[in-house]
Amino acid sequence: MIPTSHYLILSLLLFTIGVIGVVTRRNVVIILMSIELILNAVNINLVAFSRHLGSIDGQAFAIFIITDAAAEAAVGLGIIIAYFRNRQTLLADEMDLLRW
Amino acid sequence: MTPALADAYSLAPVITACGFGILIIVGDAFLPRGGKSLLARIGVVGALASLAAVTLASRHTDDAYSGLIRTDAFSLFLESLIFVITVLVMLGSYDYLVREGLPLGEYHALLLFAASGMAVMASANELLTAFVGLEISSIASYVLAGYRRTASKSNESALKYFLLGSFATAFFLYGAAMVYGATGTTRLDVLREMFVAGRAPGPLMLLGCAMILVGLGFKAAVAPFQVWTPDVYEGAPTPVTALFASGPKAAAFALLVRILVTGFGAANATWFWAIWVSAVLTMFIGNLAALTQNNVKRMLAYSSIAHAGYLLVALAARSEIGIAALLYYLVVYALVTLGAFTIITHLGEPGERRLEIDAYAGLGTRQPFTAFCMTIFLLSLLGLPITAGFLGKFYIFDSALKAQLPGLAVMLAMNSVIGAYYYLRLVRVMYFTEPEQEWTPEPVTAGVGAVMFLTAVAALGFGLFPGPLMTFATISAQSFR
Amino acid sequence: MSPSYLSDYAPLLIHILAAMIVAGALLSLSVLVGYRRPSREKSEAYECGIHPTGDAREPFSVKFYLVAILFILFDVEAIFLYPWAYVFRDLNPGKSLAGFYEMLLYIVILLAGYIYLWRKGALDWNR
Amino acid sequence: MMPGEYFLEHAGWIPLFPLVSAALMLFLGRRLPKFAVNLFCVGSVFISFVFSAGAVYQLAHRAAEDRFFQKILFIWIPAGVYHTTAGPLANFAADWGILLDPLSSVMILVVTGVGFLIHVYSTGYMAQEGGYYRFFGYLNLFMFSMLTLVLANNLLLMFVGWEGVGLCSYLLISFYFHKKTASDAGKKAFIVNRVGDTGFLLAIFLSSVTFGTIRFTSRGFEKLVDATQYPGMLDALNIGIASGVFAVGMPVLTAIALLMFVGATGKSAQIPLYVWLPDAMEGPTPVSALIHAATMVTAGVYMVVRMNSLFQMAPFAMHVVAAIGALTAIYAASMGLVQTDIKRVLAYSTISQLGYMFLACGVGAFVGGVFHLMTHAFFKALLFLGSGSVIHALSGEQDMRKMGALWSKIPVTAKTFFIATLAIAGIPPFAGFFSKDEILWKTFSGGEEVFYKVLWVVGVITAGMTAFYMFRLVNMTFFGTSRVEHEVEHHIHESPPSMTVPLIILAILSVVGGWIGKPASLGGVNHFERWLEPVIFSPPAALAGLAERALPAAHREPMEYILMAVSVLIALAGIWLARVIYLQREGLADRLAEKWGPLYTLLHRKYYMDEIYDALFVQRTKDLATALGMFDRGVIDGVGVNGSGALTLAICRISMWWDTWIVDGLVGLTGTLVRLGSYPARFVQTGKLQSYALVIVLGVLLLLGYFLRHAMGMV
Repeated sequence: MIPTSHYLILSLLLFTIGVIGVVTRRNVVIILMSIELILNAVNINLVAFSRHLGSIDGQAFAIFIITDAAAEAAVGLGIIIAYFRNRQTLLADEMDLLRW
Repeated sequence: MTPALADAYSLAPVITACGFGILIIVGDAFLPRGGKSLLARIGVVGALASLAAVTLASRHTDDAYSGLIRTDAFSLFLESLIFVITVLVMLGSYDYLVREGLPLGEYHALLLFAASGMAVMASANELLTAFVGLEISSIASYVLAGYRRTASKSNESALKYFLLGSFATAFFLYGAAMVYGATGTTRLDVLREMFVAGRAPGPLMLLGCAMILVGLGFKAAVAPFQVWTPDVYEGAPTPVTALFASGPKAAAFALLVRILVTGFGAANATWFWAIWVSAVLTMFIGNLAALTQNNVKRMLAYSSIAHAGYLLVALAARSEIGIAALLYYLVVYALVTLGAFTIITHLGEPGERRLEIDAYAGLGTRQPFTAFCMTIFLLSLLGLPITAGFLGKFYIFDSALKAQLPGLAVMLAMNSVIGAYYYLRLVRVMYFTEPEQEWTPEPVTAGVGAVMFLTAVAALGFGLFPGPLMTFATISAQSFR
Repeated sequence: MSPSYLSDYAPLLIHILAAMIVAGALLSLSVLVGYRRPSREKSEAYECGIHPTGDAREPFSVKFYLVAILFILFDVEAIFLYPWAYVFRDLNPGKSLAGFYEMLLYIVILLAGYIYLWRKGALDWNR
Repeated sequence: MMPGEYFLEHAGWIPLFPLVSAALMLFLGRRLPKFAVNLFCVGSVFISFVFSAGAVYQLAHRAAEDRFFQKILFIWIPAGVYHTTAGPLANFAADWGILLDPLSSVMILVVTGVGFLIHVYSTGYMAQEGGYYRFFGYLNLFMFSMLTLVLANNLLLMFVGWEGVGLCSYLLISFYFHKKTASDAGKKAFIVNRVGDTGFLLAIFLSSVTFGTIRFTSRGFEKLVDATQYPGMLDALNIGIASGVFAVGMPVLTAIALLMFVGATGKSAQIPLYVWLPDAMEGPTPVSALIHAATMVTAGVYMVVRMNSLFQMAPFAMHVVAAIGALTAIYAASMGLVQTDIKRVLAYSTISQLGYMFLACGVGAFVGGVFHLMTHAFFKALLFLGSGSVIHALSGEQDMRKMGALWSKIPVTAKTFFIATLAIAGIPPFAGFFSKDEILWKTFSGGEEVFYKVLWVVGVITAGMTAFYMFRLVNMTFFGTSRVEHEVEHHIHESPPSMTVPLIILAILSVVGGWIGKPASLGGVNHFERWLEPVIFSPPAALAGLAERALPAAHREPMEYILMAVSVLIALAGIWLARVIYLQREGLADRLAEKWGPLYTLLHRKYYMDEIYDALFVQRTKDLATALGMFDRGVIDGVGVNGSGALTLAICRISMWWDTWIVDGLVGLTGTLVRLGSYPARFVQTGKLQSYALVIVLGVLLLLGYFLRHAMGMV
């Protein structure tokens, strides 16, 4: 049986990759994907804890997160498309109409 | 009363709001193009009905849904505030939507959904429920921020809000998962029981608490997670900004209080300094940045950051009077800010052209009522006596002093001095400067006028007769005993 | 590895065998009976309407995204049906159907969203 | 309640008349004819005066120890029971209530009486100005606030009045708002005052936690009311002294007293917050007379006297008050010596006289302070109104170098002005003599230490300087040769009766006003001292070290006469010097100015204080704000954009990921870190999504680090 700590380390790695992705990638779609990666890290955590503690709550939590991720992706892509139509770019660093 | 019905009672405001939201969505699908204004009316009725449903919820003040939801004076207080805000935002935005040619149906449905999410946040007694509420309100907010689909600024605002918002939510979730792993529960009252017996919270639990603070701090726009605020507030359609500055902030603070006091009460020595530092940073950043701002909308966005700092001071007091002061200030601040943003909406003109401070020159003679209301709002934000803002600051100040936090109290006072500069600047421009170009503001319509009048009355009324509101706030604060 | 352990999988094995037989029979039947007029399009691998070769990063219509997202949304919402089915009996103690009606309400809410999409023309490919 | 106390019963109405009238003016004023404005505004103040006089008369008919009347109109802020770290605190509340006692009696009579005269005067003075109704609306609003301030029965309500008068002062100073100097002066006054207000506010909060109440006293309620239900700070102090909780010189008491004094320095223009008052002269002259001479600026003195119990418990604070008072007195007087703007001379004179009042309070002569407050209100209001009349006659000229020989041309103004000048110079038997002499005597006899003798010397020198600059003003304005510009000369005219009658009444008061405080040594009975006696706190006998100040009468008489003679002689010397320099020896003034060039310039430029304040505070705050913007545009855009350009050229083969990291990440990171250290505000708002994400991540790391450290400490 795989020890819980392995899952947690995997989750932490995914989480870190996600955070680095958000901070460094220029394309907003990829930033969005990085955020989804973090959410999946959370899911792994929850399911691992759920198994470790022998309680089902964590899995229920994970299901809600999956749904939420889908909803976020839907809304996010909608917003990104609207943005692209006006600005013809998807690069995060060209987004600076609003500042100071 | 069957258990299921009792549960439904305690969520009555949320159910009502969602029901009306769905009704609007379906109605929008079938109504002809010319008949959409009916939807706006349904929206207002829905928000009022949800407000009325708060009284239904008050009949069942207890845990509901096996402890996921908790209805108590605190949640009722915030639900009332949230739906009052919703009604006012709806009243203030009809003319704007017509002027900008934006669809009415989705807007009102989204407002109701957002409000129901905030209401869930106000009564959540468990981290998953809190998360669901947070996301319902957030996702609706993302869409609302980008509601002017053809305006680049609005797109950018929505995109920034969306990406950073879901980023912050992810931290919240990671924290919740850690807390779950550390304790095996996500229920706040169970957490509290668990640590009553003198068990010290372990590192995993504390790290979870820190991560949760990130998510909530983002929503509440406190330093260092306030970075998104000015951009998003500036770019979003002004009535939506009015909502952002009042509703979600109230809900976020509600959740912050509930989670920190109930769930992590045992760790208060730990989070206290985080809140302390954040309060100081938030106040100073907000006020200093507002000093040189020429865009009124953005200036008030910075100002809203500063006010979040004041609210944190009340939270740092960690006492019942602190929470009561926080609630009182929340009401006053939310209504006053709402009023101010409504005036900005009203004066914005098509395409939101009129946002610079110079555009307000001569308002005092051209539309005295509007200028008068704006002055009241600004003076209340500044905290001049007789206005409600003064008493709000007074209560917070008082709670900070009584909690032996003279440092925070002094910094609060310093910040209200800094605030005087930019609030009065706008007052001065309105009354004492002549505009470079002649202009006539659009006449005040019934909806906008009603919002201005009601919020101005609140700003003065709560200042002169704070008794009832303060009593309600004090009772609400006792929910955490 | 007791025999009983393997015997648990016996129905599965039978199922697989039956499926293979039916599929094989149908395929060979079509080879034996059907007409054949091969063309270039027909002989290529079937990829849901996308050219199977060439640059993968070729832009395609944003409508695909829309439909894909709608699909994901409704698909993911169905996830709640699984845990619901798992605890169905506990949700309906005695003769009451409370759990059933709750899920019904959930489906109705999804339906409202579907109606909205449909009336707004989100499903209309030619728009 | 005794029968026939109608006016006392309705003392709560006194502030309301001006309020109603103010509301009428501000909402409907534009449509009202001028005579209606006069009727309402002047009438309402007159009714207030009648009610005040009636109430004080009825109060005076009570026995000396019963001269308190307190009434709670409604509970304003009920706070109920508070649980704090300090333990539960029962029934803390701030009410909207009035307290009429001998001290507030004096104040309301001065405020409504002098206020009424100035209102009458304004109908003449402002007759030709635009915004007539607005002016009177603000003026009435001011009267309301000032009366609320002096009648308040608790600190918070007093603070409401305190802020209210500040607001009205701001509005009235910038009344000529199209003039930039005027609106700047208004802003300056408001902001400087806010600094003081912060101190006052802190004092209020500190009092509330220390005493558990912010009501002044529990005395004066109707017999039916259970006074123990409404504890006052005085009661708390007495109980605390009896039980040994409070002792003389306790740090918390000193802190409260000092913070209150900070508030007082703002409102009453003392060092270091005096800078707004001279600029406040940009307002119309009646405003200067009412607000910046007779009433509002004395609010600080009133507050200190009102809190005299607290100050007496904090000897160190008393010393500070006395020292600041004396310093301000001589400092402001020295600047008054060389000013050429007639109103500015009077402004510095006001600051100087306010310093006298604080000096009195600081040496424990609270009665003397209030006495001087009253007489000063008479003669200084008269001086301002007189100067207004002069300015009016000269079609707006304020420069004394363009005046002269006006004595016979505007006789009423000149004569009344001369009387006021004698009064302020301290020549017997004018009002100023008695009050000033009392202060000087009390200062000298305040204690055996050198401190008090030094204060006395400063006071006497100031008296001489006062006499000098006032007679310099009179000589330059009314005597000598005319330097009036030619086209103005033809239009010189005496003011209308609406202006001269108030001058005459004030002149009479400036003469006889001091007689009610005639000291025993001059064969009088000091009615004023007797009247105010009940409000002056006498510490319980247990507190040694405070009571010994009162020397037996027999010893002090010879000394008192000598000191009296000295101060009169000094005043006469000042007058003589002014006469020599400005009347008899033509050109001597200029020669002196030349000879003492640097000193003259220093005084003339007001010790460069405005410049120093500007450089120290105003510019720095502005710099901070602009620097944030500059830094963003300059350094971040400069280094960020150009630097990244250069880097990209140099290492163009490195992947896009790296590039982004350098441009937005690393530069952003270092930039962010630098700015984090330097500028706390707009710096992060680069508009770049990922710098925001970076800030959030940094915040997360900080938070995690902190929590982890804590967690490790706990485990």
